[in-house]
Amino acid sequence: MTIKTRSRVVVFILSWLVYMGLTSFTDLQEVLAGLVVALLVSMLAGHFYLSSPKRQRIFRRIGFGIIYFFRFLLEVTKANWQVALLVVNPVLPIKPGIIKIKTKLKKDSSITMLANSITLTPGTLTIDVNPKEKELYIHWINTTSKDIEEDTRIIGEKFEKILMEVVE
Amino acid sequence: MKSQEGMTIIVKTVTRISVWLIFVYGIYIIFHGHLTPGGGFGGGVIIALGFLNVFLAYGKEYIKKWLNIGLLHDLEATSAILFVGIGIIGIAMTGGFLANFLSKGTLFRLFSAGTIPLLNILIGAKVGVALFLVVWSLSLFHIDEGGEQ
Amino acid sequence: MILYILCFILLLVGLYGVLTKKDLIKIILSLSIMGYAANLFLILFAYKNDAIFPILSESAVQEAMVDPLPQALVLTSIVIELGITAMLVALAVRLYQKYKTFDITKIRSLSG
Amino acid sequence: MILPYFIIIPLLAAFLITLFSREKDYWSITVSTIASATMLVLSIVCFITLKGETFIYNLSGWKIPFTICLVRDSLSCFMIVIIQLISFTSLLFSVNYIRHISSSWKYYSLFMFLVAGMNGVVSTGDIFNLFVFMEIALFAAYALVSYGGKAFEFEAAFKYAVIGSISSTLILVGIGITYSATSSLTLAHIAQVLPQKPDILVWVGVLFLVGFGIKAAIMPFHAWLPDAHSSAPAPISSMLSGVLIKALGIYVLIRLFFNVFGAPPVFMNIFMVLGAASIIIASFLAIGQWDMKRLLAYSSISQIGFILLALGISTKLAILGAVFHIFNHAIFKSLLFYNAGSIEMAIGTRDLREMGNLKSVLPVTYSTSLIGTLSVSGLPPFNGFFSKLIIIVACVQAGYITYATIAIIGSLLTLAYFLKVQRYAFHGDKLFDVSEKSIGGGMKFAMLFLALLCVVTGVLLIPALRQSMLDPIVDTIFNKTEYIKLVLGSL
Repeated sequence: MTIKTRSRVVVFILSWLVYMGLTSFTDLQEVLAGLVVALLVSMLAGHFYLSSPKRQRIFRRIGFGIIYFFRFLLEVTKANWQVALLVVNPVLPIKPGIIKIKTKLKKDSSITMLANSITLTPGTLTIDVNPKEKELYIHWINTTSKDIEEDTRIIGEKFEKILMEVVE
Repeated sequence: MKSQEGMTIIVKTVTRISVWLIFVYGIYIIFHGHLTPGGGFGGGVIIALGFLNVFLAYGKEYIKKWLNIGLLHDLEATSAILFVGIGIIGIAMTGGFLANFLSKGTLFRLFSAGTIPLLNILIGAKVGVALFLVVWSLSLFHIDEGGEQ
Repeated sequence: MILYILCFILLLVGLYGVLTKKDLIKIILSLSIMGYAANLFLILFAYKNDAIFPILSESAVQEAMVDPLPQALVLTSIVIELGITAMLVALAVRLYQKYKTFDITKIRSLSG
Repeated sequence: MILPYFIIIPLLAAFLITLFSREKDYWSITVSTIASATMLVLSIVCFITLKGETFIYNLSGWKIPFTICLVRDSLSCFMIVIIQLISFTSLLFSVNYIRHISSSWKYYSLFMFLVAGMNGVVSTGDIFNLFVFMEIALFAAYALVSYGGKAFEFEAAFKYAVIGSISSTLILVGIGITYSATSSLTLAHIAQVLPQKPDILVWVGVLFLVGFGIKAAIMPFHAWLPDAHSSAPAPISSMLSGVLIKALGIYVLIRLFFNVFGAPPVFMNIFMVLGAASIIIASFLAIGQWDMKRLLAYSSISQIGFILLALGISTKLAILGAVFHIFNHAIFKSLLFYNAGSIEMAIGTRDLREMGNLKSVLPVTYSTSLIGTLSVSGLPPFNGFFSKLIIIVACVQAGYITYATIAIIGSLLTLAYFLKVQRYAFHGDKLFDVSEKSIGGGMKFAMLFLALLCVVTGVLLIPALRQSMLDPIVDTIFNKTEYIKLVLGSL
């Protein structure tokens, strides 16, 4: 089974579930229509859902995914607090600037997740990605250092370690 | 910075993972046009936006590999002809253009309301393809070409 | 009443834009604003206080509904405006190809 | 039963053309010609079998307040005959003409949309459906005006599209106000309710007058017409000038202001003033033109002025003149645009100063154009004479001596600027090395056919023919309240 076929099967199941969720699981007509819809969608747009070969130890990865979710919530709360302090501070001690960090992640999806997590965290915003050099350009509201290694440690590493376990 | 066609890897990955959802939702809106708000046009627009999402994220060359543009043109015309065809069958069966000649079914079920769901599907195909083709044709213009004066 | 007046002002804003702007794209945008004002008019005519949306559903009680016909008309007119806007944009692109400008004061091979 | 086919056939033809056409244009020419010929035959059958009655056709088999109805009465059948006649000849003319621009199927598809839109406008009995069909026709018209692909064509099409969209928006607002006042979109229902509400009638009337006045290119709203009609390819110019401004402008004005609003006197006075202004100003503007098609375009505005003036007088005789002039103008203006197109194709210019002595090299074009010229300027044996005579006589009968004078002056000015065309284009001492072989048989046939019609359609005024052909139309317009009874009575 090639990646494309596997990807189509996954999309088929997912779209059927979503269609059923939008309508109802009990109606036979809807079930049949859902199968048609899922077939259509998986033939049309299912070919690029997955991009890498089969992975091992699926339960371990789901577990790490849950851990990642809570870690992410924690980081968002912390960053929210820091930005709130900056906002209410009458002096407004901010130092906005664009920095570059390096990442060790290899896959498209993990880099995307890292970039989006950084964007969702208040105070930082991913601007661009250079996938060849594994670099992320980030706008930071309070640039404390200009060193790439230091920035990578502060912003990237807290997500990167767990993401490594989840996706790679 | 423009090393490759399309947008950055972030947009590409998100599009890759989420575009099927857009299509499912668009088709759901079309299929339930006679039961809930929406219908052929709304669902067709959503489907066209799904196509455009891939188009913007991945660029022109990818679309050429992915879709058969000539086939889409044919699909657009075919759905319009089928629409008129259903209308003419209406004349033949009951005497009015677009008259409802199928059984109406039970209310609030999927297969009900006679020809209306069929027409909705045809309109959805037509709108979804046509809107995408409009933007596609506009993107084929080269802005620096064909100067006069 | 105030809503109708505001809607009319929106129509006038669009008309002002069409008549005074010098940029093809701005003219197209102004036309869209005019179209939206007209659509808003239609929706306002159908509005009724304390009325529900005009869709039959399994659990709904029979109440006063707003008039669904103008909403259908607005959908149709939105479709038409979409087509016209696409047409205008295509024409604007072709005009840019020919004249290398969007400024209508420089696009003048016809008089009248 | 016959009426919906005038919308279905061109739509089906248009989609079949888009579906099956490839590089060559044979398929599209075949399909569109067959469709157009079928509709021409059907329309004549439809007009002859009508005998002054009114038929209602309900779409989708529902009853009137819930559905869109098509109304088949003498006026709409008459307009349908004109549209089919001109579109058929125009299609024959385009087969050769369009090939020297491009041999693409898109032209024929758009042409069919144009015909479908106009047929829809004249046959519908629902005001919003009228708006939709009008937009279909206009959309095709915008695209066809820019079909040649030159810079000025895009400019003209853009101008046309912008002004057309403004007027469409005004019409849409008018439709909204109408609906809020009458709670109906069927013209007959509106006709029952609206004349009892004079304050709303004024608002709606002004909006519709401006909106459809722009489509009809009446004098203060004419700015788009000379550009659009002169830039379009010649067969499209003849469609626009010959039929589109009548189907979308004059026909709708007649239907709304006579049958629906019941001919309120204040609007009739406005009609007369605008008509007289159009006649005079457009004639003077036309004299100054050197571009042949532009001159013809200004002439169209002036002739529309005649029709509007006659409508404003609104006696029975004047309406007869207006109806007959609609028919005549469609024929001779299309003919003159074909002549301009064939000259442009032969020697490659539209500037009168660069032409000369074409009568020896283009005999068919010359002779037909002479007939068209004499007809449009109102010289006796041709059809234009009779309609203008009726209009002027009606003016005098109704006591409007000033308007009669204006009409006579306008007629003389028409003669003046068409003699200018004849003088510069066909006489003179320039020599051109062209022959009429470059003009195809279809083009020649179209010109000769319309010239023949110019000569013979004067017979429509013979009382026996007039009673069966023109009088039912006049009655439909003149008996304003009959429309409601006929439409609602024949449910």
